[in-house]
This record gives sequence, structure tokens and C-alpha cells, in this order.
Amino acid sequence: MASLEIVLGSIRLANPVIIASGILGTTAEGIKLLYDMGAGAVVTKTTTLKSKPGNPNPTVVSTPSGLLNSMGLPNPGIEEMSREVAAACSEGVPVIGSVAGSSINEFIEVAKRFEETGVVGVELNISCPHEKVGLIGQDCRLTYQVVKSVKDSIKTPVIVKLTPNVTDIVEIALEAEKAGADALTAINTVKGMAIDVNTGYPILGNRFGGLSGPAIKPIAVRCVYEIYESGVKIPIIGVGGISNWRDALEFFMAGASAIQIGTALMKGYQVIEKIKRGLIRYMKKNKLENLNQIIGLSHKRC
Amino acid sequence: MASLEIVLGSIRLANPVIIASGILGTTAEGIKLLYDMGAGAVVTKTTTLKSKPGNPNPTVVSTPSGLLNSMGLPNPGIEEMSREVAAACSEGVPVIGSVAGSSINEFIEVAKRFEETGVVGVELNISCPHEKVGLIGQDCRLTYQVVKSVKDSIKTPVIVKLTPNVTDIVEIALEAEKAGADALTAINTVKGMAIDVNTGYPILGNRFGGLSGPAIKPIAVRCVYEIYESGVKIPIIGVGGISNWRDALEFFMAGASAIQIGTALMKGYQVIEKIKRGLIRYMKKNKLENLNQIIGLSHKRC
Amino acid sequence: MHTPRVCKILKIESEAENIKTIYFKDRRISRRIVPGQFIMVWIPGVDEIPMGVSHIGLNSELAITVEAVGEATERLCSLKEGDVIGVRGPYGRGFSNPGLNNLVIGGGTGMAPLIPLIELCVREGVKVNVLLGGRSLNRTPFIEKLSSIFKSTPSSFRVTTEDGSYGYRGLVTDLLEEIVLKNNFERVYACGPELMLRKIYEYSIERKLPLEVSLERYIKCGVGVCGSCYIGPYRVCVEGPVFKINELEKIRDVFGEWTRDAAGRLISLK
Amino acid sequence: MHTPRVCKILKIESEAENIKTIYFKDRRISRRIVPGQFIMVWIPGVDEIPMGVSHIGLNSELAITVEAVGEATERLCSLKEGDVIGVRGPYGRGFSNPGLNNLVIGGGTGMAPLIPLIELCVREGVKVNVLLGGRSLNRTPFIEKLSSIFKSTPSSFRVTTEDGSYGYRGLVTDLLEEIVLKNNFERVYACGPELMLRKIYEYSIERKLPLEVSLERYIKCGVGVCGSCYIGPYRVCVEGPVFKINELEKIRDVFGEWTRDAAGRLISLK
Ligand SMILES: Cc1cc2nc3c(=O)[nH]c(=O)nc-3n(C[C@H](O)[C@H](O)[C@H](O)COP(=O)(O)OP(=O)(O)OC[C@H]3O[C@@H](n4cnc5c(N)ncnc54)[C@H](O)[C@@H]3O)c2cc1C
Ligand SMILES: Cc1cc2nc3c(=O)[nH]c(=O)nc-3n(C[C@H](O)[C@H](O)[C@H](O)COP(=O)(O)OP(=O)(O)OC[C@H]3O[C@@H](n4cnc5c(N)ncnc54)[C@H](O)[C@@H]3O)c2cc1C
Ligand SMILES: Cc1cc2nc3c(=O)[nH]c(=O)nc-3n(C[C@H](O)[C@H](O)[C@H](O)COP(=O)(O)O)c2cc1C
Ligand SMILES: Cc1cc2nc3c(=O)[nH]c(=O)nc-3n(C[C@H](O)[C@H](O)[C@H](O)COP(=O)(O)O)c2cc1C
Ligand code: FES
Ligand code: FES
Repeated sequence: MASLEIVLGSIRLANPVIIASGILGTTAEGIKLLYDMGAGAVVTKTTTLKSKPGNPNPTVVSTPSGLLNSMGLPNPGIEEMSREVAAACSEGVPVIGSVAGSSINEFIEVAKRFEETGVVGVELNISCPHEKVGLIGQDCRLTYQVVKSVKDSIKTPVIVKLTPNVTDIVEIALEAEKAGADALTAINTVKGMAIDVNTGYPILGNRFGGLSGPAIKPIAVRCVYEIYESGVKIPIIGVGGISNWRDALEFFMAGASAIQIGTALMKGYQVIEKIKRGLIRYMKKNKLENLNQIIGLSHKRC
Repeated sequence: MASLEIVLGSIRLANPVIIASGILGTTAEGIKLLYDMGAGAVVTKTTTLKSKPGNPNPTVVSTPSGLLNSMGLPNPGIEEMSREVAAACSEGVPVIGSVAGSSINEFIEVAKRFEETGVVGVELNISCPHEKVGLIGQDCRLTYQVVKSVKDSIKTPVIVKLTPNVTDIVEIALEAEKAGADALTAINTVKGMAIDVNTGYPILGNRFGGLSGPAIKPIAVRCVYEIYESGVKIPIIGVGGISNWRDALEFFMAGASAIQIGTALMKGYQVIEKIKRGLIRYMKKNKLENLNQIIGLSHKRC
Repeated sequence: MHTPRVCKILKIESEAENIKTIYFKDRRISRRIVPGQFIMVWIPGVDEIPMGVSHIGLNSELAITVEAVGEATERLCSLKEGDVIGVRGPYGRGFSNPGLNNLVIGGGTGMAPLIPLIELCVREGVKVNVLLGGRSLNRTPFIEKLSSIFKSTPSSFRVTTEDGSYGYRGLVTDLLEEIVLKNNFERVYACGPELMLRKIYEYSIERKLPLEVSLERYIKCGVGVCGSCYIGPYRVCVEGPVFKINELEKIRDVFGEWTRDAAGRLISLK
Repeated sequence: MHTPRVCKILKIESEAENIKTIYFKDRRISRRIVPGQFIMVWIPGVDEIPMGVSHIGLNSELAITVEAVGEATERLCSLKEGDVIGVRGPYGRGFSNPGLNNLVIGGGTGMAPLIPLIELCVREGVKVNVLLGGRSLNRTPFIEKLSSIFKSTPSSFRVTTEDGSYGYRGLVTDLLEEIVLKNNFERVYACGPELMLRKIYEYSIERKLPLEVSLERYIKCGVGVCGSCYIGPYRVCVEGPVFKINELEKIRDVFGEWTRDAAGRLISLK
């Protein structure tokens, strides 16, 4: 009957609703709870070698149908994070470790440490629009180098998270694939900013931030569609503004094999189960047995 | 006392609220009406040498806090458009002619024809995300060539409209300035798409479209801020998601010398006067005499 | 909001040669629509075109009546029950509320948006005279539908055909004077070919009739931003498609004279 | 919605050494807030920090009571009337409605979010005992404010100072047993240093008191997405800052033991 099970290369998940990096995946208990609430997998907060306090507050501000954030990758460092992740993994949670660093060696080191904890995959964050790491995902050569180096160093599947803040996302996607990426995540946030007109101050402590939420959904759908259309062979994980099962379907049809949700969790953990229930209902109504039957459907429609 | 008058290089406007290209500026009477409704100037629909029917419908679809369009630059060609524009100009409307073409010669030819009609400026559309012309604004060299060639051919001020669909908008802005641009407009729409999940069809006839409206405001503010911060000397016209005077202020503070509105006109022509009244009220309350006093204010706040 | 809502075709009726009425349900349109407003109809993979609404029923039931004149309308007419279309709207301004004595003039498929108005008159118990013009019996829609509505007052419903295959032989405008002289109309509504409307307009000016007509221009956005549908200073998709006689005065230079194609080029209507 | 709304400072009162109460107006917060919920306070160009609300008045008037402990709080305390701050909220879950007999325990500035709760009790005419602990007379806020509230029932308001400069010399927890034995509390509310709260919690478990405490963790987003404020499985900004005794049970391994810094590193509270 209708099954939500999906396969991302060698990663097999009971359902396609993954929690996006930076959304609550900071502690063992937090990760475990997200899984208990129904997530197919949980991506950790992006982790670096050493701890980082992140940018000064305000780090989050609302915009029309969206959220701007400039967290600045706060994290306790891989040493402490790997303890949290190991604890979650040992309870059977499929965790994906999000990795960043200011050098290739740092990427490798953090990825290796995640591998030791038993994660099902690592996701390379080369796409945070308001941090230095974001520059990697805007450059073909750097993307290739970072992805290749990490791939050569670990056996765990490597997912590469792409930024929409580029002239041509397909170019970067193809480069990541060439470097051996096992899957792609599209998209990270869109670079933006907000100014308080009473004082003239940029609201975010870091001035610039990343836009997420429903506002960016059309951009994210377009990116997934373009990447799929380009003939990339590896699976795509769609993310950006997904709030309900219809949004999720849009991404599957555009070519995503799984989805991530972030900002939508602002409305509560129930959004996870709601999306799953909606998908199941849709599949039953349309007599679908698995999601593969609709992945990329839109490409057959033109 | 509080005056809304602004100066864009050699263009002097009674108020800074300009109607963005593609928004109703298709006929003499339409342009005249927008001016009568209070606009400081009206940018025409982008015009090419020969007439173009545009893309197949649907050409517009709603998204959360935004609009996706893939009009495809329908226009009657410069021959007919110049008659409409001349009629509007002869009634004293400050018109800006939006120019596009598939060759440098076409850009020059259309710009020249606009010049003859008496426009106060031309705006080069090298930024439409779903059309070929959009590729120009994604490339430094092409941008330089197109802008320089047009500058060398006409005396009328040349405004260059930039796309946010690039890795680094500042790079393109600087190139346009170097080529002699008299002002910059930022931003054109953000490339996006929407899929109907009942049928799997991309909704827009052209599949891809450009996202406008409140959803993109944080992106547009960021672009204007970045360009201003880069030290560009020519004035910037801010556009993207402006629906009220507070939005307009945000752009002035980010560094815009004037603003354009597009999607907001969906709510009615009154939005023009509302924005102007709001700005005047704000200026009086804060004892400002002209908008120069707040242009770029946010840059002094960090 | 302005996204096509996909719905199943519930029923299809043939109205005349190449003219079909397609039934579907949409709550959003149904809850807001006023006779005379239009909707955008999406035929996935083909086109999206403006259509009047020819039936406003119970339980959100609606219908459009389509004359096959080109690719999109032909595809619409070839759809079957159970196929899907997308709809968004309603858009524009509809007809004003009927008065105590009303005249409705439709030319061919132009009668479509007038049907719900006629039904409204009947429901409200106000007087309504209907004048339907067509080329010939089998190319004129709604004859049956209207005949059954006016079973008890047949004299209120008159048909003209150009070839005389049904009713009066000639044009609707030929019968206008006769009907107008016998009545004191509080409202005159018309929809159909623009040249016919222009004639009715000239006559209405002369007789000081309170005319409202529904016009067509090339619709793209439907929401008043693209500037495709201008007729003079008016946007058909916002200020129209229904215009009152005083508005028609302001566009007398273009009304019945010029339209614009998809590119915005002026096209003579003559 | 989650954008700081800039408002003018209407009035500033000094509560104690380095502790000030700052008055401002915000309709959105005022219309929704329940005592115990918190807000985010933006000091433009400096920081945005979480604050309890120490006054919920008429006409959207609100106040925060700030103890200067670092950059942001020092800047807040140095602001003058007419200066501006930004506020967003209210966030999280507040205290439950008071019962017929209530005990309120505040440690220093921890009394801030409890003041509106006490005022609510007084307004509703339900019994309330207040226990306020501080280091010394001039470092303990709200003594005057609470004394005037309890003018007519002075025995309901007890103060303890560590140096004995006012009231009982010692800790609030020293007086707890005495007060609890004399009363039958339907609610016990506490806010203050976490180690104090832990002690009250242990005692409440023993005595089966219906305790609710307000906790602090590092708040960044305030809207439940960033994972900065976890205490066990709870987000202080959504499920907190007020926790009931059964919830405290579930986090007994961390409550009073561990907190996390801005980076998310575990920090011992001992
Ligand atoms: C407000 C309004 C209400 C209408 N109501 C009805 C109705 O109830 N029944 C009906 O049969 N027809 C109606 N029409 C006309 C209908 O929209 C056109 O016949 C249809 O769009 C033709 O499309 P096509 O692809 O079949 O023809 P094409 O071969 O593309 O064109 C045939 C003719 O239709 C015109 N046309 C094409 N696309 C559009 C468009 N997007 N907007 C306007 N005109 C267009 C062309 O300019 C041409 O004159 C209405 C039009 C408008 C503006
Ligand atoms: C729900 C809640 C309600 C609060 N209510 C009040 C109140 O009513 N009055 C009051 O004076 N204080 C209150 N606080 C504490 C107040 O937020 C901190 O004292 C303040 O953030 C310190 O900022 P700083 O820059 O002055 O100090 P810093 O030098 O930055 O730090 C001093 C201490 O404050 C902590 N801190 C700094 N920033 C934050 C933050 N964003 N979130 C949480 N802790 C932080 C640090 O971890 C450190 O322990 C509350 C805290 C929370 C979580
Ligand atoms: C508060 C917040 C923090 C985020 N932190 C990270 C992060 O640490 N690493 C990362 O790769 N993406 C991060 N993101 C981006 C999200 O993972 C996701 O790509 C983006 O928010 C778009 O999805 P959404 O619209 O569902 O939120 C963050 C997003 C938000 C809102
Ligand atoms: C329907 C529509 C048509 C447009 N056509 C053009 C165009 O022809 N040329 C152009 O440079 N920009 C065009 N744009 C982009 C706008 O000029 C503007 O840059 C963009 O919509 C962002 O502003 P807004 O959010 O205020 O709409 C169009 C936008 C819309 C919505
Ligand atoms: S159809 Fe776009 S303005 Fe009317
Ligand atoms: S502060 Fe971000 S989740 Fe609580």
C-alpha cells in the first residue's frame, strides 16, 4: 500500500520529512524529540571544529511570509556535538551531521568525527549566505575541492547543501556530483536584510541574514527543478518554505527525493505528522504505492 | 518644508515614487493615468525593436506574499510604443523608456527611438530572469558592452536595471557604473517557479517566472544596501516588494535615491498617494526637509 | 489567491455548433461572483483564457459557455466529464443590480455572462426582456434554455438570426427600437461582438438608455498589473469588463474602433 | 510579527543598585500577555535580550525591570526617558491562573515577572503570600513597591536578605517551611537564581506543593526554531519559561545542574 519510505543513495528512511539544519537539532534530547514527533531524519545544527557563539542578537526577524536569520552557526564544537549526536544515534535516530569549517581540513575533521558517532550521512554546509562558508558554494572549484576531500576521507554518504545565491545553481550542483556527492540539498536561505525605519538600524546584529519560509518556496522549487532537469543522477533533497503536504508534493514533482522543513516548525511539531498524513492521503487517493511514482513528474509535463 | 523632490543625476522628479517597468506602462493613456494618480515618473513596459506577443498564459500566478510572472516581454515594438510614449511625454509626463533587445544594435536602436520621443531617461532591462536578455545582467563583460554602447549612442540618461539572480550583484553594479550608467535600478524579479500538484504541470506557460512582491523585499533591500556600501557613486533606484511608505523608507535608508513600485499596484492606484503621504508625514514628524537626509542612513548606523 | 484551483468537469452540455457549456465547482468564485464578472480558465499545458460565467448555481456549481474559435477554446470544447481545468477569480466589476424593468441583449456566446443576470431577474420577480442575436439556428446558443425560462412570458424573449433560420431575420439592433418604445427600461445590459455593442451604444446615447456593456480585451494577468487589457484609461480586468454608458463616452474613440493583440499592437475592429 | 516594534521609553524608575524599571507602551504585547510570559528587548546596535514583564498596566503600558549584569543590560540601564527600544513578543507560556491561596517566591530581579501576578491576585481578591529574597537592602528590588501593595496585610509580605540589612537574615528558603505550614497553597510560583529554584523544587516535591517556576536559558530566536534554549526536551521560549513541577521532574538531571552558553556548550551551574 501507500508507503512513505524513501531511498537517498544508500540512506533508507521511513519517511521523507527531514528536519533542516539549524532547526532545533542542537542537542541529543532535541534530536530525539524531533524523531519521536515523526521526522524521517534530523540534520544537526551545522557544526565546526571549535565552538562558536554565533552572531550577536537579534539573530531572527520576521518578514512577509518569511524569516530572516543570521544565527552565525553557533555550535558547541564537534567535540561536544558528537556526544549529543552519538546519544541520539544510539537510540536509533537517523541523524545527518551538518558540517562546516574554515578550511578543507576542518571540514574533513568534523565529518570524520560525525562518522564515528554513527550518523547516516553528513551534509556539507557550503551555503550559509551570511557566513564565510557560504563562499564555497558560490564557486565551482572550491565546491569540488571541499566535496572531494570529504568524500575521500569518510565512507558515510556525503550530502552537499547548495545556495540559491548564485548565478547558476546547476553549475555548482554538477560540480558537487562530479566530486562524488551522494546527494544534494537545495536550498539554503536566500541572502537578505531588514532595516528598522524608526532608527535606521539594520535589525539583525549581523546586518545580513538568510531568508527562509514560504516567501522563498518558488525560488527553492525552481532550483530543485533546474537541478533535476540538468540530468544530475544523485538524489535531491528539497527545502525552502515547505509548510504543508501540498508544498512537499510540489518539491517531489520538481524532482526532490526527500524534503526538509525548517521555518514551518515555528507553528509546532505537529507539522511533521500533518505533512506525512497529507502525503499518505494523496497517495491513496491517487493509487500511488510509493513516492518514486511522482518524483520529477513535472518534467514529463512539458 | 518637507519636499519629496528628488534628483537622479540629471533627472529631476517631483516625487520619488516611480512605476516599475511592466506594470501598466503599455499605452499613452495608461502612462498618463499613472502620472495623474501621483507617480513621480513612469517606466514603460520593456520594449524591443519588433513586436513580441510574450509567453503563453498563464503568465501570472500568486505565491505566498508574492507574484510570479512570466509575461515574456510582450510589447508592440518600438515603432508603435514610441507613438504611445511621445503622446505621454507631450503631456508632460516624465517617462522612462525600458529597453531590451537580442543584440547590442537592437538595444541602441530602441534607446535612440525612445530618446526621440522625449523620455527623461531609458532603463536597460538586462535582468528579466526568464528571458534571454536576463543573461546580460549575469555577466560583467556583457553588461559593460551593452551599457557602454547605449551610452555612446544617446544623450538621454541611461539607467541600468540589475538582476538579483547573480552570485554578486555589486560586481555587476560596478561594471555598469564603469560603462557610464547614470543610475542603477535594483532589483528585477527573482527567478522562481510554481507547480500545480493536482496535475504536476508547472503553472506558468513558460515554466519559470520572476518573483515579485513583499516576499522579495528583504532580498531587494539587501541588494540596494550592498550596492550602496560598495561605494558606487551613481544613484540607486530601489524596487522589490514595496507596498507602503515604511517599505519605501527601508529602501531610502539602505541607499536608494528613488523607488519603484510594481506588484503593489494590484491593490489599486491609491498606493502611490498613500506612500507619498506617509513619507511626508514621516518627514514632518522627524523635521526632515528632503529625502537626501535619510538616503543611506543605515550605513551610518553600523 | 490568484493561483488556478484545479477542479473536475462535472457535466458538459452542447449549446450549439462549436459551443459548449462546461460545469464545475469552485467555492471561492461561487461565494463572491456577481453576474458579469469573469474568471480565468487554465487548460494545463495549453493556455489560460478569460471566460464569463454562464451559470451560478447552488453548492458552488458554476459553468462557462465556450465557443471554439482557436486552440484554447477548441481544447476546452474537446474536454470530457472528469477532465480537469483550473480556475481563478472572480475578476473585474459585474453588472449593476437589475431594476424593475430590464432589457438584456446578447449576441451569440456574448449571452453567456447575461444568463445568470436573467436568472436573477426572474428569481427577484422583476421584469426582463431578452433579445438574443445569432447567425443561424444551429450556431446560436441558449435558445432552448431561454425559451424554457420564458415559457410563461414568450413575448419577453426574442431571437434574431442573420439567415432567418429561427426567429426574426436580421440583427438584434433591428428589433431594438420596437422593444424600447414599448417599455421604460431601468437597465439595459448588452454583451456580444463589439460592433454590435457600438451600435447599441449609439442608439442608447440617442434614447438616453441606461446601458451597460461587457467588453473584451486581451487578458493576461487578470489582476490589473500587466497593462495588456487597456481600453482607453480603463483596465478591462479591473474597471471592466462591464462599462456603463458614461464610461463608454470616455472611450468612444476606441470602443468599437480599436482593440489590441497579445503584443499590445493596435488592431482595427472594422 | 516577530519584528522588533520600536517604542519610546516613557519613564524609568530605579529599583535598587543597578536595577531599573523601564516603562513603555506596546499594544500587541499588552493585548496578549499573561504574567510570566517574556518579551525580546532590542537595544539597537547592541543586542536583543529576553526580559520578563514587571508591569502590565492600562493603555498598553508595560515595564521591564532590568539588572545590569553585562553589556546589554548595562546599556538598557543607562537609557533615558525618550530613548527607544524595540520589543517583540509576548513569548512562551506564562503562569497558570492564581488559585484561592497563593505563594509567590522571588529571588532578586527574579521577582520581576511575578509582580504582575501578585497584582492580579490582589485585583482578584485572592490570598497571596510573597517571599522576596535578596543580597542586601540596597541590592534588592521591589521592596518598596511590594510593601505598599501589602500595606494592609504586612504579614503576607516577607523579605530576606543575606546580610540581614532588611527583613529576615538568610535565604528565602529558610522561611519556606514556616509559611507553608501555616497555609494550604493552591499555587506556588517562583522565579530567581536556578539553585534557589532547585531547592524550592526539592522542598515542593517533599511537601507535594503545586510549584511553577520560571527558568532562564540562552534565548536567540524566541520563536522555537533555533534550539538555543533547550532544557531537556523543552524549549524555554515555547514550552517555558514557566514549568510546572511535573515537567521539572522530567528535567531533574539538568534543572539546577546544567545550562548552556551562546554556543550551546554545557555549563555547570554549581
Ligand atoms: C472578459 C472576457 C470574457 C469572455 N467570456 C467568454 C465566454 O464566456 N465565452 C467564450 O467563448 N469566450 C469568451 N471570451 C473570449 C475568449 O476569451 C477567447 O475566445 C479565447 O481567449 C480565445 O482563445 P483561443 O486560444 O481559443 O483562440 P486564439 O486563436 O488564441 O484567439 C482567438 C481570438 O481570441 C482572442 N484571445 C486569445 N487569447 C485571449 C485572452 N487571453 N484574452 C482575451 N482574448 C483572447 C484573440 O485575440 C483572438 O481575437 C471572453 C473574453 C473576455 C476578455
Ligand atoms: C525568559 C527570561 C526572562 C528574563 N527576565 C529578566 C528580567 O526580567 N530582568 C533581568 O534583569 N534579566 C532577565 N533575564 C536575564 C537577561 O536576559 C540577561 O541578564 C541578559 O540577557 C544579559 O545580557 P547582557 O548583555 O547584559 O550580559 P552578558 O554579559 O551578555 O551575559 C550575562 C549573563 O546573561 C546571559 N545572557 C546573555 N544574553 C542572553 C540571552 N540572549 N538569553 C539568555 N541569557 C542571556 C549570559 O549567558 C550570562 O549568563 C531573563 C532571561 C530569560 C531567559
Ligand atoms: C533559524 C535558522 C537557522 C538555520 N541554521 C542553519 C544551519 O546551521 N545550517 C544550514 O545548513 N542551514 C541552516 N538554516 C537553513 C535551513 O536549514 C533551510 O535551508 C532554510 O531555512 C530553508 O528552509 P525553510 O524555509 O523550511 O526554513 C537555518 C535556518 C533557520 C531559519
Ligand atoms: C507583471 C509584471 C511584469 C513585469 N515586466 C517587466 C518588464 O517588462 N521589464 C522589467 O524590467 N521588469 C518587469 N517586471 C519587474 C518589475 O519592474 C519589478 O522589478 C519587480 O516586479 C519587483 O518590484 P515589485 O515587487 O514592486 O513588483 C515586471 C513585474 C511584473 C510583476
Ligand atoms: S490583464 Fe493585466 S492589467 Fe488587465
Ligand atoms: S530561543 Fe530559539 S528555540 Fe528557543
